[in-house]
Amino acid sequence: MRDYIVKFWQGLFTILIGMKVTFKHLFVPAVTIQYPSVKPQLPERERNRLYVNMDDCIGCDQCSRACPVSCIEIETVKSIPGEVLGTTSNGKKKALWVTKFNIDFAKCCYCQLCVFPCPTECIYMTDVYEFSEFSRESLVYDFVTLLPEEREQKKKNFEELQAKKEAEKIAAAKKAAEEKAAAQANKPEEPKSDNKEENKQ
Amino acid sequence: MKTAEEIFNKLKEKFGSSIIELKTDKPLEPFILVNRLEVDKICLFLRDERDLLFDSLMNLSGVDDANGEKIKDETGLETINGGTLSVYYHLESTNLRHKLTLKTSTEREKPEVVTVTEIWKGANWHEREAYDMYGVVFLNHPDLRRILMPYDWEFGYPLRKDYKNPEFYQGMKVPY
Amino acid sequence: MALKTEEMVLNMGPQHPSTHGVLRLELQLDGEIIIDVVPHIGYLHRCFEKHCEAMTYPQVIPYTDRMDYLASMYNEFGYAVAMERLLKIEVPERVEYIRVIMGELQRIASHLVALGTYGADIGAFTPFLFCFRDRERILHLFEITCGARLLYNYIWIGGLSHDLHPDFIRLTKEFIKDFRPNLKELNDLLSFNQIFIERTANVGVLPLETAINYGVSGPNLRGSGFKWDLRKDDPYSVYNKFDYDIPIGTGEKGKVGDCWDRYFVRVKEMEESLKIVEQAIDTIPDGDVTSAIPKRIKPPEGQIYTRVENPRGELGYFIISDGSLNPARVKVRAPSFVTMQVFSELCKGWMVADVVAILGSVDIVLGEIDR
Amino acid sequence: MMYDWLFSLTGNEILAMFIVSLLPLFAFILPFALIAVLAERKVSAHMQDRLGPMRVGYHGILQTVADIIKLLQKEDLVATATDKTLFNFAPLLVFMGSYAAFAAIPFSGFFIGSKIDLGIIFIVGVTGLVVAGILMAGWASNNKYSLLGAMRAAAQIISYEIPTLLIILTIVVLTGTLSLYDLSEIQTAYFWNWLIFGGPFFGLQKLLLIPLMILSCLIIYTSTLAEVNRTPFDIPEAESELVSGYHTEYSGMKFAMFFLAEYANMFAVSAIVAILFFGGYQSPFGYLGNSLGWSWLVPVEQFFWFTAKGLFFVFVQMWLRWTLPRFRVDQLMAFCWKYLIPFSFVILLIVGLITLM
Repeated sequence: MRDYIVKFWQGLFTILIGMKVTFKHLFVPAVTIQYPSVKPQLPERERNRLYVNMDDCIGCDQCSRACPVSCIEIETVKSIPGEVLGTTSNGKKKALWVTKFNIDFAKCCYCQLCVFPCPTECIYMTDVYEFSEFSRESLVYDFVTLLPEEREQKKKNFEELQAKKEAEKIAAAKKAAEEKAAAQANKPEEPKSDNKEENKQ
Repeated sequence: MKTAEEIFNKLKEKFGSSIIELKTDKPLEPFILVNRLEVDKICLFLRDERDLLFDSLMNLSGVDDANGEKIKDETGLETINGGTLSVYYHLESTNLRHKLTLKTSTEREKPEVVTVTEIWKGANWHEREAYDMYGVVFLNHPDLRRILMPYDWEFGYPLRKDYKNPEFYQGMKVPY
Repeated sequence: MALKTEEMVLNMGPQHPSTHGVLRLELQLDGEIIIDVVPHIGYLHRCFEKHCEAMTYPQVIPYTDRMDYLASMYNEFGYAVAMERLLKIEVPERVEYIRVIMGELQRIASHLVALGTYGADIGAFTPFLFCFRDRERILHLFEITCGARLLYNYIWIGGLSHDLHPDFIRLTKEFIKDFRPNLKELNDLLSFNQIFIERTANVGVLPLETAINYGVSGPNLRGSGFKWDLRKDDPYSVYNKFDYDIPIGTGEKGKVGDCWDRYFVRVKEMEESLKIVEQAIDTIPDGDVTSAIPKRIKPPEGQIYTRVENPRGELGYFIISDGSLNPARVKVRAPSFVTMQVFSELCKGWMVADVVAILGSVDIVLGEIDR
Repeated sequence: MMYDWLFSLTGNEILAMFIVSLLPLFAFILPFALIAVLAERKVSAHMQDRLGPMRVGYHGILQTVADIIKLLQKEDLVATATDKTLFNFAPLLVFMGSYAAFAAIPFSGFFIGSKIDLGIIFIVGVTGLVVAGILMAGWASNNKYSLLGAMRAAAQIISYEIPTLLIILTIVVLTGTLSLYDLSEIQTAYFWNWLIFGGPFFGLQKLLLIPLMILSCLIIYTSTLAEVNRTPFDIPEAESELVSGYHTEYSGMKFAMFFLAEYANMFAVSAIVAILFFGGYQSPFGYLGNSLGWSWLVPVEQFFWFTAKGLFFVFVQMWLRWTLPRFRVDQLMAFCWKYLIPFSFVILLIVGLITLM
């Protein structure tokens, strides 16, 4: 019988305490913000969308190797000796044309593993988080600064260079073969000519 | 508080042949190689022995040692046959505060290990997961079904090194 | 002739407001009383272990975050401790202190989620929002330090990705000062409320022997009255430098090991974690956090099993390396996976409303169960 | 009163009766529902340190209008396996049950539906219809969760009607009348004549009655709370277990009907508590109209006081909803049969003795 009354009284008492707490909170100012009109102020180390500063990118492929979900695709083309590609901000001379640099933000897991290995710190994370799209394909960002024709142009240049090099190599090889052949051909003549000289003396 | 050697010697004179050897060459923890069909008797002894009292099974994990000979077929996918699948038991005694690692290995084609669910009921789902992922059949296990993969997944055992993803699973393309 | 009652099978299906994720419970009901519970898991299986075999060692860390997504800082902590023992790396003192601070803050945040959703399951919606308001402060602390709110990739093998933010210390002190009265308020509102006690005391009692036999760990084991905490019983990192005690279930409101005990152990644990964070904040040494991070991680051939005290229990990492850049096998012993086995034994004989209460008190996360 | 005035105005019986029966609906319940839905969301928001609806209209004023428009244009889903007739009729029955109660509630001296002298028993009887409606809804939607919810709702409402009736009996024993109008008239002139402070009696009798009346007010408030399925007794639509009980399958206008019925019931219940214990439409400190001599002002003041008390009790219901967790079904029954009913029997006995004194 005793705990029957104690339970009733305790129930009533704890309910009133609970109500006191919620009533007190009627006058506490709200902690929520009205999102679209009031944007949250994000800290500067925020990790949202990646940005690649293509001027500094030397196409070294470190970031795509470090990415756990392999969402960065890079293709580079060697530059022709004559061309000048400019230097990165910290003075490193660039040698590769980057013809393809895609980051697929549908796959990216925003883990920042690609930012640390970059030698020229050209890839870093901005605090832009509102970039939703209607189709997955449009989430694949292309960062290359060359126009499509220029990319083809670079590839063609490089192929020509390759072709020229092959041609030269073949030519050099042919020449070397001819000389060898020629060398054997005139080797038999030389001994004759030596005899004549000896005879003349 | 007993070290692995003492426990090994204790087991050796109790079970003799079924305790194969104590491996301490690989770094960190030594483990005891045990015959796969005697596991439950050994574990029951380990649990009930007065000065061992291994009363909780921390972890039971299947491992594909991938030590069979690899055959590369034309598309570059390799299938391993021969070699062993092994099951590691990490035991622990909560009141004597010591730990032990057991290992049993079975051949790859017909992997069979005796279940320890009667000794530690916690092993039930761990064994089902080892079966689901590696195909190690645990003899007289209460209900040996797949646990993480869909119940009707008949394209082999995913965590094996030579596992190939099926093209379609019930009409759905698997690799997207 | 006994009245023939037909059992009703009720599916508390994968999409259900109170199953804490995608878990399907098949309940055999006799009226409202439960005869048997068959949990079906696997809906959130993302082949974590298969991924690990294709990743290099540092790349596994973002994957460990996604296992127990409510306490991902502690998953990384466990993986880092395991790898450092395998590679025998000595980590600078400052890194250990920061890891302890971050781990304990993550424990508070994870317990706040557990307690908040537990209140919402039982029906009290306001404590849920109070808990999430306080948790927001912790997430802000994490955000200013490493940039992310939930999945951090902050603790690396051998160090940290960033050092502490300049005003991290000040904000943490403010948080601790504000959080204590809030904790007391939560107690008034929920813990000692007679209806809450009525719903949770003596419900779903977990006896100690079955708990140990099943390998249950963490707050659920401590709720059954067993003083077992890996931070003290299997020490790692610098936990031995702080003094804190381990709260256990005392059967204050009902039998030892009932839902209320498990709930109240988590509330007291939050107070202990506050103490640890306070002590760690005051005595944090200086130093460089990225000095001990190895450039290329190629561990010697071997295997290691390490366990840490995750907010949900004993999180174990069993790593086998075959000397190459990628781990040969990473097996994770998830505390919720083990707790889920005990669940069907806990629920027998109780009512449908109690299944929700017991599931809330056991505090499982499906990301960890399905891996 | 109002019926006679309208009859004298229009001269046609049916028209007057028609207007009188529709007036509470359009003049009071719909506006009240508009305000109550918004108030519930605002009160719960501020209790939880957030702002609640802020976008529709200034500070979310038009939120309920937006809700109604949404519900109107929502597709009215009817699952194939449901029992069509019951499924469609259930929300009507539930709303009928709670709306009929307003016929006998005296909003003010002048503004009363019908001054039947069995007022309170009529209300309790009519709210019994709600149980039938809920059972119909639960059974017709052919879904395990709603069936469970409906079973629980039926058991809960029926068993909580007993303490309500017992407390009403004590009031009737005390005041001798069943009609709500006379009950309000008895508690006139200043608040210490209200029944909660012992009613219009004198000396020792009043002093003895005060604690009993406070306790019985508590009991009737909790039991009517349970009849309306409000927390801590909202088990039939317990979100965390039964998804949302008997109105899981409903959508669109039918769901709005359930919603409206719930709020109408909420006000009806708090009106009953206000009338029984807090002097219905009597003002606590005299009427401005009398002192100023404008006799037409008195009914308006009475209407104001009546709605003020009703709204206060509705606020307390909302306040309870966002503070307390939910009972379990068997605890709910135990609470009713082991606590409320014995207490109300004891009170009935003691009050009976006091009135004999």
